[in-house]
Amino acid sequence: MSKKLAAKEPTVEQIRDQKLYKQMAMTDEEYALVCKFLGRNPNYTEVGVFSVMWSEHCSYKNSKPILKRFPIDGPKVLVGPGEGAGIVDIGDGQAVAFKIESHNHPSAVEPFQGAATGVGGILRDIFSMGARPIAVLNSLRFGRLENDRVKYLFEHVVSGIAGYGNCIGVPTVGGEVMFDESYEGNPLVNAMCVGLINHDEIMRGVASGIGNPVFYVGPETGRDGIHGATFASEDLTEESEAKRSAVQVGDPFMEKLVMEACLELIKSGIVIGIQDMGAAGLTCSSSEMASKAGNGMELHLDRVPQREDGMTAYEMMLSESQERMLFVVEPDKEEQAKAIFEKWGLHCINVGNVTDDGRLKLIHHGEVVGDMPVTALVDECPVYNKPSAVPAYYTANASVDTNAYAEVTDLNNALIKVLSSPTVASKEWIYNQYDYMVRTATAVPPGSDAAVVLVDGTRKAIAMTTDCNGRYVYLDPEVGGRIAVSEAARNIVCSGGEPLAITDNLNFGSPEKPEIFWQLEKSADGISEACRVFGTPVTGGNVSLYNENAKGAIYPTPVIGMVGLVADIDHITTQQFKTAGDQIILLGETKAELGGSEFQYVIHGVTEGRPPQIDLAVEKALHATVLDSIRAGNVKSAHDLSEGGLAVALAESSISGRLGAKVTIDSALRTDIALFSESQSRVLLSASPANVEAILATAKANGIAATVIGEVTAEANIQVTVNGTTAIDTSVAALETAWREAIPCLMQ
Amino acid sequence: MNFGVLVFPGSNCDIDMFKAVRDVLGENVEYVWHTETDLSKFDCILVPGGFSYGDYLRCGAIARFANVMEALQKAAAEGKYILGVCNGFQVLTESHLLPGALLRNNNLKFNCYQTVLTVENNETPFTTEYAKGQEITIPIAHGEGSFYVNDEQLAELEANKQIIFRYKNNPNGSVSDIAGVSNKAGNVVGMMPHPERAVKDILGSADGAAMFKSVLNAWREQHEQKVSR
Amino acid sequence: MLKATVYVTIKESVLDPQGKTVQGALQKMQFNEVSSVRIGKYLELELDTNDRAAAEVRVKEMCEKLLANTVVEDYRFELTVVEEG
Amino acid sequence: MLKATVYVTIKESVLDPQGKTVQGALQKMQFNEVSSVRIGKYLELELDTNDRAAAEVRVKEMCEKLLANTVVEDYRFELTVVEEG
Ligand SMILES: Nc1ncnc2c1ncn2[C@@H]1O[C@H](COP(=O)(O)OP(=O)(O)O)[C@@H](O)[C@H]1O
Ligand SMILES: [Mg+2]
Repeated sequence: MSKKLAAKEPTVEQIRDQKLYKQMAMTDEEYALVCKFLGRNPNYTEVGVFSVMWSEHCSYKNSKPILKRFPIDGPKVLVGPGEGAGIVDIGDGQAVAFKIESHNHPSAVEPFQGAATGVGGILRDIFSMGARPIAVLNSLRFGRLENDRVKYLFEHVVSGIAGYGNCIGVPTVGGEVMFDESYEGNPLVNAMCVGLINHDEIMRGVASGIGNPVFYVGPETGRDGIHGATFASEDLTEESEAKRSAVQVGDPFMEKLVMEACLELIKSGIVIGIQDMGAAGLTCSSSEMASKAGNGMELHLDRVPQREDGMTAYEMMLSESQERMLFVVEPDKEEQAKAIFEKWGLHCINVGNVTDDGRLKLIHHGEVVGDMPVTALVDECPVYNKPSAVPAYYTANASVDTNAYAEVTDLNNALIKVLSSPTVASKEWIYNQYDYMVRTATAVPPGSDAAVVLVDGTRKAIAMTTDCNGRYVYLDPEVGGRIAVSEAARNIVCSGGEPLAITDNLNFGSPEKPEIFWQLEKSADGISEACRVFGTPVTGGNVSLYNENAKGAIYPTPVIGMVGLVADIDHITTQQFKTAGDQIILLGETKAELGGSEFQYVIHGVTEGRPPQIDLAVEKALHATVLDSIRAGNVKSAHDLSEGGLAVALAESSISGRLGAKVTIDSALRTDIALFSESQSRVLLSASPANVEAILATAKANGIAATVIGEVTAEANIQVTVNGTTAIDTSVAALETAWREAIPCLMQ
Repeated sequence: MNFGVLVFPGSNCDIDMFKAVRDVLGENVEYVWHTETDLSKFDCILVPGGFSYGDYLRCGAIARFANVMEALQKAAAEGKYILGVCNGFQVLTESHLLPGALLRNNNLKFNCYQTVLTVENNETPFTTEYAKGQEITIPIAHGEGSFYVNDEQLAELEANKQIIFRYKNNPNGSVSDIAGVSNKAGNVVGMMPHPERAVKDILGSADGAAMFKSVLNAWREQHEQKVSR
Repeated sequence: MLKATVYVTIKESVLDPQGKTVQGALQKMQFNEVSSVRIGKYLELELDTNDRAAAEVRVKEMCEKLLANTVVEDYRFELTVVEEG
Repeated sequence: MLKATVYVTIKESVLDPQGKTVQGALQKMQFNEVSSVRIGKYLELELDTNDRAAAEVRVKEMCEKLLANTVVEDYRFELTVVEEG
């Protein structure tokens, strides 16, 4: 090794004797295993490379057993888990590529850049498959918005997402956000990207063709985010505040150039393999590309563009500088590739070549500074089956009777309170900062259920949504997992789409804790069951563990990102009431289910008991009812019932439709429960009187309860009568103010 | 009629402009890369929105020095029809083809939503299909769209009928609610709202289509005159 | 080698919402002594030259052409000598 | 009365995409002598106080809490006396 490096870095012996590998979150067993694979003790660079490749973030060593449970096959799946993104057929030789990714820990330290680079990363996953990104969604969780640090995080996360997405010109069309003390100090920032691609243009991250050159394109490599990958796999502690090297800065302008150039390169048909440098940068992309082709790779680090002087091999291999890509072409195509990048003001640099010895070989200052078997890096990381145990809180919750709460009688006031809870309130403050219209294909912008994006030159459209209620998952991970997938699918069908497949982002606490691992297992089971019943396989996802703060683990939050196909733009439906005189139909049954509800949290100040129960067969029949009715042209508006139940759904459809509603229901339940219960598998439809019979018949045929509960009124009041007595009677204006002003007021 | 859509590194509403011309008019439309030096084949040049050069330093400041801008100056002088939208408007003010400057929104945030505009001048090549005083719905999507001119310049704009659109509810602190202006001659128009995003009901509004129809008509009239001579 | 430090500020006559907002925020944080805030850009340019006179001219040109929009912004700059590293 | 002039710059190790892009533009405009550009913020605060020592403490606090994002930015400031008027 050259003096320069040797002087800087601990020696092989120091690493071994002082167990320095532990500072890189590598255990004694893992270190021993590395020595076995190498047949010697690793040097500093090699320990670094192994430590990031064997981090949870890259190796899924703790979550592999969980991910095995997911159904991943389906007739429409063209690319499943394992690649940059999943790809699903939408007919006519076209497909959608989509994936979700978390940037929770970086965002906790530097919210603007953390969120921005999160968006940048997921965009690269999509266009490195050869797909043109057409939309971004974001799923966010924060502590209570009254808290000043939370305000700071919220403000800067949103502007970080806006700053990146708006600049690169991909519309941010939807998402979700929930506020609960459980996420204090450990916000969740998940970004999902959806892209369009033709079947014959699908790319993979493979380094095949012995001797082929390997190219690096993008900005210079700096010391950014070194150890970012390991960092993301550790608890968030005071020190992580100090680990500021983990902060990467995004350059959306650069990414726009890289994206256009790469898509042009891929279209030219000369690319053999291409992958972005995401977590663990050059290390992960090079070893994975080699491994997928069963080959090796030789990298000449002196050729790697460097932003700072005297960068070591270790730093170059672990840097997470953004907007960089690695690709392989045949030797004689080199000039053609160079020309394409020149056009975009970029230079691609030959940094190495594909080898046949199955090893990742690193050469720096004329010396071999790293030589490791690719399979060991990518496939041989030990997999841990963590112990799992039923948490005490779960057992205790069995005896909680959520019907025993004192009855709330001032329901006008209760509705105002729930509508002004930031979780339920209007999200305009967020999405008005996002360009959700660029590319002029957004048919349903934020503000309804699922967003809908048109497919240019066809009558098709793509519906997309992200959903997860962490409170439900906390109270019962298996049921909560089922509900997360069900709500996503419900949002898709309410917008006129047929659910196709999902991507998931498992945000959990530390898997070292048996109770947390139990949450992981159970919610994965719930998600899997729902996916099987709906025929929506898991095509990829992301795992973010160790989401903890001083008070403990966050609510288990397996965010579901789902895409659906709208067969014809005439099927596109929104939640707004459309015409006075239309009849309001409630699909589904309302039970006494306040556990984990927004009403319980806002009015009673607790999250306890069991969450709403769900019968997946009924849920599926509900989807059929809604979709058949929409396709038959019988539906004016559709809105799924979620947080806040029937009362909130009525308010949302009235406010957004600038109309009122006169509703009469008979119920065996207590009035406050009847209006705010969050029973699943319910949807609110409106239809012109002439079409009501047809809808009721469709519901009957599918075995779904359907009741005409009232009508849309011109005068903007909401009047709800339960069992003969007026429960809610208020102007829509009053509700709208509470709903619209809630977040802006808190953010001033 | 031939439309050219300028493309700078970082432009991202170029496709939107392209599709608007294609779908509304079905006339010939081409992308023009920022290195191009000859715009003579185009009758109308569209400077699209986006984040040219990342909007670093100031929006439109760097794009102004692209090679194609000399040709654009020439085209403007020849009286060709030129429309700059959002970042395109910023490029045109930075290069002094249009008066004023665009500053940070007064709420310091990027604002994206539908706005109502009043048509102040329906005699430019881009607005003849509107009635004077007509209210139209066109979306905005910008962080630096607060139009600024000083009092004298404002008086001048008023006097020359260079104020083309005003916001009904000022979203960004623009002087005198100005949303769009033209040069003295009227052949160069710039605006922050996005007419190219409002050409179909399914996109939320179709009120922007008239701008494209207007310029086609303007060109036809001019053309027929030429022919008849 | 020379370093040019360029200050670009919004003209007095043009109101500066960012400055106002920051002042408001400071007030809210009980920094009541802050009676006004103006915010500008601060640019550091490294110049491969030791010819001050020439640099003066060149940097002025850079400011006029690109670094400042003189319609709404004022600028000033200083040149300092930096030792080669 | 005192004036605080605050300079906020991006940390050396942290990427400055804006500076890089501006440098590229200057090069294209034939200002080839410009070897690097870093862009930061420049703030002028008017303070209703004449107590320098106190001001030192307060302004530092303002920088830490609001004016600079110390995760990615460095700051420094100067205090100067301004004549009332
Ligand atoms: N972080 C966000 N970014 C963009 N849009 C959002 C965000 N949060 C919520 N929205 C939008 O606000 C609307 C309401 O959100 P939500 O109440 O979560 O809908 P639902 O309960 O039907 O899933 C949806 O259109 C959603 O896309
Ligand atoms: Mg919904």
